[in-house]
Amino acid sequence: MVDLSVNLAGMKMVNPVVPASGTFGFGKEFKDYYDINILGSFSFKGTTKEARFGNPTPRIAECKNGMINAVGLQNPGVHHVIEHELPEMKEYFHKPVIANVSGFSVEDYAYTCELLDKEEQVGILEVNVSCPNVHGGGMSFGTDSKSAAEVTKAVKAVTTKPVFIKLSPNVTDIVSIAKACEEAGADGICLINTLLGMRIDIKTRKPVIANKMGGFSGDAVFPVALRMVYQVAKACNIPVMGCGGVSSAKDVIEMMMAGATAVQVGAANLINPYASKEIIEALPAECEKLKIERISDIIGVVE
Amino acid sequence: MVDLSVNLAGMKMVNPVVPASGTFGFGKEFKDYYDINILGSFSFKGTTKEARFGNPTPRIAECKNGMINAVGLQNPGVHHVIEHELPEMKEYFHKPVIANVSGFSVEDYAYTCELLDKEEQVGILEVNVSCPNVHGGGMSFGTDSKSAAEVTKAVKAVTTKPVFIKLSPNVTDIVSIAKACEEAGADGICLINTLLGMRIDIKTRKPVIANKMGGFSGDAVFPVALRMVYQVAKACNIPVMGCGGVSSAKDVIEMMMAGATAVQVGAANLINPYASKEIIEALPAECEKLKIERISDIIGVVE
Amino acid sequence: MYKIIENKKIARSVYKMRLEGDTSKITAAGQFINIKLDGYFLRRPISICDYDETAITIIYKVVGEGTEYMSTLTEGEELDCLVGLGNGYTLKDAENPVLIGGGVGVPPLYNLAKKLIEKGQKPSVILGFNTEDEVFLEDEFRALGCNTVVTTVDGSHGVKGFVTDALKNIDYDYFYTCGPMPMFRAIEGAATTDGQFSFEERMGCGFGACMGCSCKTKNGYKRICKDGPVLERGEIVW
Amino acid sequence: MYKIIENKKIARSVYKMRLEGDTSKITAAGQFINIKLDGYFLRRPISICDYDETAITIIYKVVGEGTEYMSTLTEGEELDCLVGLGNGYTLKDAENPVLIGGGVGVPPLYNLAKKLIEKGQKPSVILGFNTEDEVFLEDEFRALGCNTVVTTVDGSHGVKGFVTDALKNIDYDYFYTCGPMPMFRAIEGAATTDGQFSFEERMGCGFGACMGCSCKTKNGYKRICKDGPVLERGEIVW
Ligand SMILES: Cc1cc2nc3c(=O)[nH]c(=O)nc-3n(C[C@H](O)[C@H](O)[C@H](O)COP(=O)(O)OP(=O)(O)OC[C@H]3O[C@@H](n4cnc5c(N)ncnc54)[C@H](O)[C@@H]3O)c2cc1C
Ligand SMILES: Cc1cc2nc3c(=O)[nH]c(=O)nc-3n(C[C@H](O)[C@H](O)[C@H](O)COP(=O)(O)OP(=O)(O)OC[C@H]3O[C@@H](n4cnc5c(N)ncnc54)[C@H](O)[C@@H]3O)c2cc1C
Ligand SMILES: Cc1cc2nc3c(=O)[nH]c(=O)nc-3n(C[C@H](O)[C@H](O)[C@H](O)COP(=O)(O)O)c2cc1C
Ligand SMILES: Cc1cc2nc3c(=O)[nH]c(=O)nc-3n(C[C@H](O)[C@H](O)[C@H](O)COP(=O)(O)O)c2cc1C
Ligand code: FES
Ligand code: FES
Repeated sequence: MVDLSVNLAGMKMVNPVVPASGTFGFGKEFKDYYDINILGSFSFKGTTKEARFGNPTPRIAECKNGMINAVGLQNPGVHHVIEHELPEMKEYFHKPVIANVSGFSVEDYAYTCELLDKEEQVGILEVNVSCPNVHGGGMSFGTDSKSAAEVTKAVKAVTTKPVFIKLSPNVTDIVSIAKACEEAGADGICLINTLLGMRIDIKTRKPVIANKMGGFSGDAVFPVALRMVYQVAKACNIPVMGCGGVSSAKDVIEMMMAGATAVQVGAANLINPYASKEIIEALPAECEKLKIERISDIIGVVE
Repeated sequence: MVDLSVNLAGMKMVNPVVPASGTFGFGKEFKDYYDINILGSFSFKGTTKEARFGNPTPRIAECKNGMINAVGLQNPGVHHVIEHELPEMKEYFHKPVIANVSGFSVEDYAYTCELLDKEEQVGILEVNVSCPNVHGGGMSFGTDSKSAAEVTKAVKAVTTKPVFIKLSPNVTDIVSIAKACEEAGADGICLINTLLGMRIDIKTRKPVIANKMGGFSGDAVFPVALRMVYQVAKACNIPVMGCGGVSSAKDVIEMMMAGATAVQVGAANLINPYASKEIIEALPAECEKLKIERISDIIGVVE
Repeated sequence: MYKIIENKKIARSVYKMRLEGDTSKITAAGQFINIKLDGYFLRRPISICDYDETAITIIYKVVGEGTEYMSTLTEGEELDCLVGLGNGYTLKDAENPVLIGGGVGVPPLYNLAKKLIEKGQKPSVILGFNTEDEVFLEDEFRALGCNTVVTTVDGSHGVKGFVTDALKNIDYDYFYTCGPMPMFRAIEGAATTDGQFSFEERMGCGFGACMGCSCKTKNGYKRICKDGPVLERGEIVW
Repeated sequence: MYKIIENKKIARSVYKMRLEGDTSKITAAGQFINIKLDGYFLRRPISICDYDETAITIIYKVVGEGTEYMSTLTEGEELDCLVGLGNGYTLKDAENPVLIGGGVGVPPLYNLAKKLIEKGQKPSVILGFNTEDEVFLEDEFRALGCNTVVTTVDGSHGVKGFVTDALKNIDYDYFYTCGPMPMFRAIEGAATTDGQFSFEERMGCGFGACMGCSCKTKNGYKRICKDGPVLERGEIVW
């Protein structure tokens, strides 16, 4: 029997598989396909202080082995999440969940995190400083060490739960930003969010996405994600949640060998609602083939 | 009859298709597959002051819809290129060629460009400030506006031919770097070079690439390349050569609509030696379907 | 997996495909399936035209690479489909509903017509196309016993003009429609009763998870894929 | 395009595939083909085991995803292959050359043996495997009339030990080899004559364009795919 359990900054998980924020809603749509309690945990849809409709449609474009989204953080707002989504989620998900939080100012982040920190269902706060789809906000916090650190400090000041900072890959030097977050007190780093990408409809001569550009993710981005996970895991002493292009048990293993303690599955859930389930089910056999007895043994084994 | 010709900073080309540096050698290997004079032009293998063996092998890794290379600028050095490669090339390629140049110091770049500038076969100098595969050199010039501008100035001071600066996509703000090059006198921008990526062999628990990380390119990177071409073409007044993930006539058209005056084809040539030929042959029909009479009309048509 | 048991051209660029497999998740006319195609990342949403215990019929138009690829598939090949997605049409109590379809908006109305007839209603049908060689399903609707009017923009078949030109001459107490946005706007301008519209939007997932397909309605935000594709006339923000 | 006319298992994890198509580009034994597989970006290089005017035989071992996929292909399917790549072995004038193959290094030696025999030479053959169920081509080499010795590490078939254990007992005036690096090192230590080694390296293109497969030799840098895969003993930098 392969031991798939991992300990993510104190949160014990039966396996390292975590559906990524924005690709799993609040879990509701997936529970009709399978019992989502088999998951290590999941990260719920990016939540902000106020409700948001997000960007105009079309918000989705297809790419080779990937997709672009410009949802723009559509969410019902933190109060609605606490009053409705979390109580409802209790009925079908019986584990600590990861709360993904976004904001447009340092105060926003602190406000939303402080409220979610009080919810017993929340195991980890995942602070998204990297959403490329919101103007004048989000993105900039994650592309600059100073603001990333500032957000980290502000959130740490009002919370007791482990805080993971979710970083943007659209940067020159991911390591210095991750380190700045670590120094500011972050308990972990999650990466990557989406790459900024674009597609044009050559028939209409217009961008496919109403917002022109959007976040590119899916299988295609895996090598970039893996590289950043590797760089950050080597440079920092806090755990890393790997994310980006993961769609198989092998990808999970590769990401963990690069240094990830847990691995998020994003776009793969959208094109195959069973993706996370199938990955979890395939993990024991893949581990056996590779003579891995405890999956936690392989975290960061690559020199 | 669709008119495929474009004028790239004064260099007239019968079509916008240009095999990318490092994926076409000096053209020799491809002339056995087809008459390479059908090309708009091609960019030859990155040339440095001294000969280089490059990095240890393995230098190649496979990715979903793409590949990683860490060749590390293997080339025979500029003197050998001038004395042997160019005279030999004259026999089988009868058009101005694009000379791709790399260096490890500002002086290196100037030295190599000054020599190549004297070669009548060279139509454009493409200055690669973005190779991710060489330690302590290349990369850093392209990830910082100041050094990119410095290289541009140094090269412009010793050359009379159009100078294109080839930029790295591994940056936070591609626009400011491109603008710095424009202000420093660049005649055009070429982008993108490879994304920094990594793969791990989960059986041996080692990076697939001896150098650990390498340059990720191929179909997968197209949306990132397209986005950067769009951003830079909108922000600058000099022509852009688009590159990254192009493998079909439709991709060429999409890249041109985003703002590219010419379009480079890289990794696609490696997996299909006829790729550039097939693209050129497919262009007229694709243009007709889209009611494009002159391909130059679509450059940057997307708002 | 769903096995292709038929895939044939039925009009210009339009194909009919029959897929054998589990249909138990289908609960209403106007729902759609979401098809995974080899080499394409996102699934392709296509309305259910008709279904029985063992197979689903869809009708699709070749408009891009994915549907082009679909048209090359042959009998016996298998497709990974998510089935029974979306709300579908809500059957209203009306005597003489009219079903108005434009182009590849026509297919979902076929199973709807059957269901309305089962309920004892007498649906009329208006099918709008650009030109003669695009027309499909006309005979099938007539075979159901529906009063069926075809309009073509160039007058090459049936009534010359738009569906709204035909609508003027029909007695109806409710409408159901599916088709392109310009047709919807014309219907919104012309229709004299309540009705339901079935919308299209670019989709990430098709089952409500990604918020890729949201739209604003008078009843708040709705996901076209899950809370739609069918919206009631009264809730739509035009 | 090359049509698969045979694809069958011939030893543990080892398959023989025959591909029908143009073989006119093949100029020497020891050349390879480079195969494009659906869903994989880079081509897979596989040695030509044998060929005639109309078909190529390859023998491959399932070691990863690409070869796993290849093993599932069936007769009639087509593969996009670049054919006749690499230098191949140079036929030397020798009376009694020995061909030494290890594992899936064995295949290219088969056509080489044929060519040497055509030239009137009497090649001996040593085939090294780990264990009995991995052995292949033994009968075929014997059928050519070659003195053929099989070694297995565990002694389950033929001589127990390594190819170099068998080499001691053979009279030879030249050698040709293909196999894994540890075997090469052993041969380099044991062989008493000149010879040729066929190397493997991860490849980007397989036809000399990318410099992905370079190695240093005493005669300068060489590309395994174009200037190799066969190198002369004397030029190799170990
Ligand atoms: C609920 C619903 C039901 C539909 N029913 C039918 C039907 O019964 N028959 C039919 O012919 N078509 C139908 N469509 C439209 C059909 O989904 C598109 O024509 C198809 O996805 C185009 O795919 P493509 O690869 O050929 O085009 P491409 O343009 O190459 O596709 C690129 C991407 O855009 C998406 N896309 C393109 N056009 C549309 C569109 N109109 N709506 C949504 N996404 C689009 C594709 O799914 C894909 O993700 C329906 C759409 C929706 C949303
Ligand atoms: C000139 C040459 C001739 C060869 N001849 C044969 C032969 O006759 N029979 C045979 O069974 N094998 C042969 N090989 C090895 C064969 O190419 C690999 O086993 C095969 O590419 C593995 O592919 P995969 O997808 O199963 O493995 P994966 O590990 O999934 O492949 C990942 C990538 O690594 C490359 N790769 C993996 N192993 C090797 C290797 N050993 N050499 C080069 N590239 C590799 C693959 O081509 C692919 O690009 C030869 C290799 C070379 C270079
Ligand atoms: C439709 C969609 C919506 C997303 N929304 C969020 C979000 O709200 N918050 C967030 O931190 N990341 C969001 N992401 C990013 C993912 O969580 C993940 O970081 C990214 O998609 C890379 O993983 P993947 O390649 O597996 O998709 C979203 C991604 C997609 C595709
Ligand atoms: C094997 C290989 C070698 C390369 N060598 C060079 C080089 O010498 N100089 C350079 O400017 N770019 C080099 N590149 C980058 C390409 O020119 C191109 O910018 C990049 O691969 C993106 O295009 P693609 O996705 O079409 O491959 C190399 C790329 C590959 C795959
Ligand atoms: S397409 Fe994902 S929510 Fe509708
Ligand atoms: S693999 Fe490209 S040069 Fe050898």
